Amino acid sequence: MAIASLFLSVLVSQWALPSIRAQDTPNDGGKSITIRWQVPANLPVENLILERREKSGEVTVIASLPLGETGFTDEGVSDGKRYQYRLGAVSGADTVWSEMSGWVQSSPQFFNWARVNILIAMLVFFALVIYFIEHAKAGRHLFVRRIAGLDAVEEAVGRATEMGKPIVYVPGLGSVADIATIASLNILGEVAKKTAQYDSALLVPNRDPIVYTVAREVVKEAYAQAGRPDAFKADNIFFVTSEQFAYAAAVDGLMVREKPATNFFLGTFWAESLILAETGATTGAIQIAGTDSVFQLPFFITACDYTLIGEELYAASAYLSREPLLLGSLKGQDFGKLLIMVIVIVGSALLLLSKIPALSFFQSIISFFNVS
Amino acid sequence: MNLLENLLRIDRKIIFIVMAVLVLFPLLKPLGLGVSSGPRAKAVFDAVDAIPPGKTLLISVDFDPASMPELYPMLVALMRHCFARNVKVLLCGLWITGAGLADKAITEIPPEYGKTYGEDVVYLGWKAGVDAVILGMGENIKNVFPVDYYGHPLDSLPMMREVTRLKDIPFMVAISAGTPGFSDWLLYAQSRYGMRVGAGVTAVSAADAYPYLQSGQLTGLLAGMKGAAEYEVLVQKNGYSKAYMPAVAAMDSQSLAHIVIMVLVIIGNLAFFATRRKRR
Amino acid sequence: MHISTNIWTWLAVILTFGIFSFLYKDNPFYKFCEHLFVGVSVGYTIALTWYNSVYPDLVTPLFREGRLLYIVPFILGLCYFCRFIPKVSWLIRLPMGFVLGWASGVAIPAYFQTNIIKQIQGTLLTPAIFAHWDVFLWALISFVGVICSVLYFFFSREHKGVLKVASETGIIFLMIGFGASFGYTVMARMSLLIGRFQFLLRDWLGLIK
Amino acid sequence: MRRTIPLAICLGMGIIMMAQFFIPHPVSVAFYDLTTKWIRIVSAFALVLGVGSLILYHIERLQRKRPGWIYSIVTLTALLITAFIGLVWGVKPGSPLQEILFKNMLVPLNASMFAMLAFYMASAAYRAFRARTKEAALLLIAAFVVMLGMVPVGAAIWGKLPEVAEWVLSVPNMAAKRAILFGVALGAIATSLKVILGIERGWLGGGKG
Repeated sequence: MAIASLFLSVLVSQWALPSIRAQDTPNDGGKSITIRWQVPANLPVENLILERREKSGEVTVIASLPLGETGFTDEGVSDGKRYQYRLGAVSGADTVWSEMSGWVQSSPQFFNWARVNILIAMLVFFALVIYFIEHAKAGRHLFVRRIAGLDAVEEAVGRATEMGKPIVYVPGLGSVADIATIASLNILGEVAKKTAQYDSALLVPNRDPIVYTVAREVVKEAYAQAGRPDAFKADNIFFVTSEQFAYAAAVDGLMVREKPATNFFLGTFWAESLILAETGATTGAIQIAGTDSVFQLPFFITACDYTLIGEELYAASAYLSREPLLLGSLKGQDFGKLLIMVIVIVGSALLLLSKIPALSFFQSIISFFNVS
Repeated sequence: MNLLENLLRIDRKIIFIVMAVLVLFPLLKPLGLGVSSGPRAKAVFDAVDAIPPGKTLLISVDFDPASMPELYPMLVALMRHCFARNVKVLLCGLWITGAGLADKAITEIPPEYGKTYGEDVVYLGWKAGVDAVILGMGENIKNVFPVDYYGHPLDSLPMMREVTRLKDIPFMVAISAGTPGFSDWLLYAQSRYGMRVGAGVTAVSAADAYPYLQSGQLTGLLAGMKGAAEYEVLVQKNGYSKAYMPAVAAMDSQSLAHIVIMVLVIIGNLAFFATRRKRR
Repeated sequence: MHISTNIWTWLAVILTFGIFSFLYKDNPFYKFCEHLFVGVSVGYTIALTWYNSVYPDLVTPLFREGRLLYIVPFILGLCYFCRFIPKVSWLIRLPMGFVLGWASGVAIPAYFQTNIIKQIQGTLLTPAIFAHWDVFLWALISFVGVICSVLYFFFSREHKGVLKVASETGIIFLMIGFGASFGYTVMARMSLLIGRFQFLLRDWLGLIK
Repeated sequence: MRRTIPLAICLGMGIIMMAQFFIPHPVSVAFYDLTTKWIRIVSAFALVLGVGSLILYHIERLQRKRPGWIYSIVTLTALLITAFIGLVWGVKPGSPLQEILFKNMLVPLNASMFAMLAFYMASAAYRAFRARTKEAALLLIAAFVVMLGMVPVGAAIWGKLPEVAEWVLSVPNMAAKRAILFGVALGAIATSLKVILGIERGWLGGGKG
């Protein structure tokens, strides 16, 4: 028996043996072992079979695979038991076996290292947002540039007061849970202060009962701050209906009847934005729109004189209200964007440099952004 | 120049009538303008074509009656493509209004290819809780859908024996009219379970899908009725179906409607600039 | 041409014209259809939620199989009813806190993974761009486009000097992006109208296949 | 007490679920499975909020005889009848809920509501979409290119047009949409973080006190 195996091993040694390596599958919940192997090119092989041996000596063939495969994940194992693997290169009747792999044991991990890039990104961005919110709460000055849209708002209100015509302010169709609605109500306060000074009519039709009550308080407060509490007319701020298209039709009727000099559409909008903007445009009024509803922006941009695009609406309300929560998260997001830009620029530069053989190790940067 | 001025004051209802006539006419008398094909629809077709017979294509039916004209033909064309190649089809849904539409497809399409429910096609039904549903299906479909839409326990369906979780499914197409939709399948199914995702979307959100195509997250895109028509043509050209193609038939009206919109915008702007120059 | 004899199809046709009557002007027929729509859709949601969620996910495990652990979500869910009982209406915050906390906790990592890190990877320029002149040019234009468009939404510094040039380039990309969405939205709206006409011509009047 | 407990639940769930994302251990996966089942139950109950406030709104409009109160009767009866039919005769295909209420009422009403927009698109195209600013002009040009690229007529005008439209979509449009994606993702993450940490307490306002 010994001679035969000696003879076989001599014969086999001319052909290099397939090499095999088994390890506990990383970053997983256990019960899984990953096996990798290389089959030497000169070895005649039709297909591969993978054998598993347990401590008790029991041997089972767990997989037969086509030639091209270079790995297999064995998920039929239980944690805590030890296993050995070997790969057989089958061609015709005989099989060339690889060395037996070392003993390996599967176990669950407590941290998924493949997601460490997400953890870093999370911690960095959290630090930014919290830092700026605390900064704002402590009352320290946080610079936010004046949005060009605010000049357009001022101009439009000035035009209405000169012509002595009313202003229609639509705070959007969203609820108080929408950030855009809150931003719109902040800007409404600012517009109301101006109409209070020049005593021109400010009409605010609402679609959401809660937004209606908040809007009325905002305007009343603004008139008081402008020193004209008497000029405040409560019934200029009114609830119309909660049905989307009925609301749009009612506001259209209002714009055609009152012939306002300026229309404001600031807040959350859906498909009815088209109906509002079109009728407003045909009455010849100056129209200022602003929404984070990306789908409606194309219509507002072409139908209105000025449009606050997405986050510009938030920036405008943060600029006006100086409210710490708004300012803090706006600044945090600003620096988050800056960080992304720096990563993209520096990352690209290094990756392009990796074309130079000496610096080719930079190529691994791209894999840092893999997600699994 | 008062011609342009009263051009501007045309009553809205006249434009409505012009629109209605131009859309209705080609439906009655097809003009046969045909459909130009693009790379994005071909990418979805090739991915479905690559699914080996016996394996399963997952389709998430996340749309409603309003978006049926654009998205329902996609569902039908995808099912015909699979059945013609003996690929099994598994339907599920994140939209409550998708339930009735998936059921309509299940009753109409499988009989065309002699496919039986439970062996070649299963509809799991609709479930609330978007991320919970997708992540639950990743671990074990039975956790989320103990019974299918028709009340059969999953174990009683032969097809569901070898499809227990998302990893057993080589490719999926999320047909979505908004949120929840394909972005949720990317957010939860792809990032956690490595699911290969194609998308069929209404034209409104088609342009927003391009960042996901470029980053390789999305494998192909069917964009609106044109995407549906392109897929119908691909399925027919490859001999997988000879059935009537509703999306292709409607593309004539689309073409006319597009031309009308462009002409209206041009005239509107000419009149606008003419009167503005006069007023200055 | 054979007009449908199914009264339900006729009902669908009447409702379709009811909604379209809004094009002429807002009228009682339209108001009736719109309110009917709100009522039917909410009623439909109630029935489907019971049969597809509440019954199989809660009633079966808790009451039929007696798995008592399901009492916790059951009680949390019941708290939503307190919204309409003034004295204890604050209890609604318990399920809301549970759902909001869970959803935010699940969303944050997923957002980073899919919308930020993966998109950064997609934006990075790799040596692969040198493969062909147009691959190189388009990659460069996209790269500049992403950076300038993001800088347009940068609010912490006045848009002067380099930042002004960047944001003016950014707005060009944004406008092209909105133009693309505009084009597709036209097709979307038309598809819906074509769908309605197909219903009227085929299912109602039987004029087309 | 009425605020700290919900905030504590929200904070706890948020942090646990964020941590769970990074822990592949079976215990963490089992916890995840359990909470996803609970969330599905609780979010099904949340429907109570939407339906409850809708019913209250219409009942109040009925009692106060506000303008259009008769239409509230339509909504309320439609809601009750649909829910009743759905709950009694089931939601399975072929049930009256699906065959009549869904197929012949919900579908035509929903589809017609959106189909109507195609008409408004046409009138707005004529009366409102103006190249009044540089940006709006650029938007309209991009829209024209994309629209022509989609319909065979475009290819007839110039063979390369579909390719140009595809380029507009996959280069400038992609860059702009990716920039918007970054902004929206950071905004959503910041908001979710503020909710978890109890900085953003708007949702607490749901109940009294």
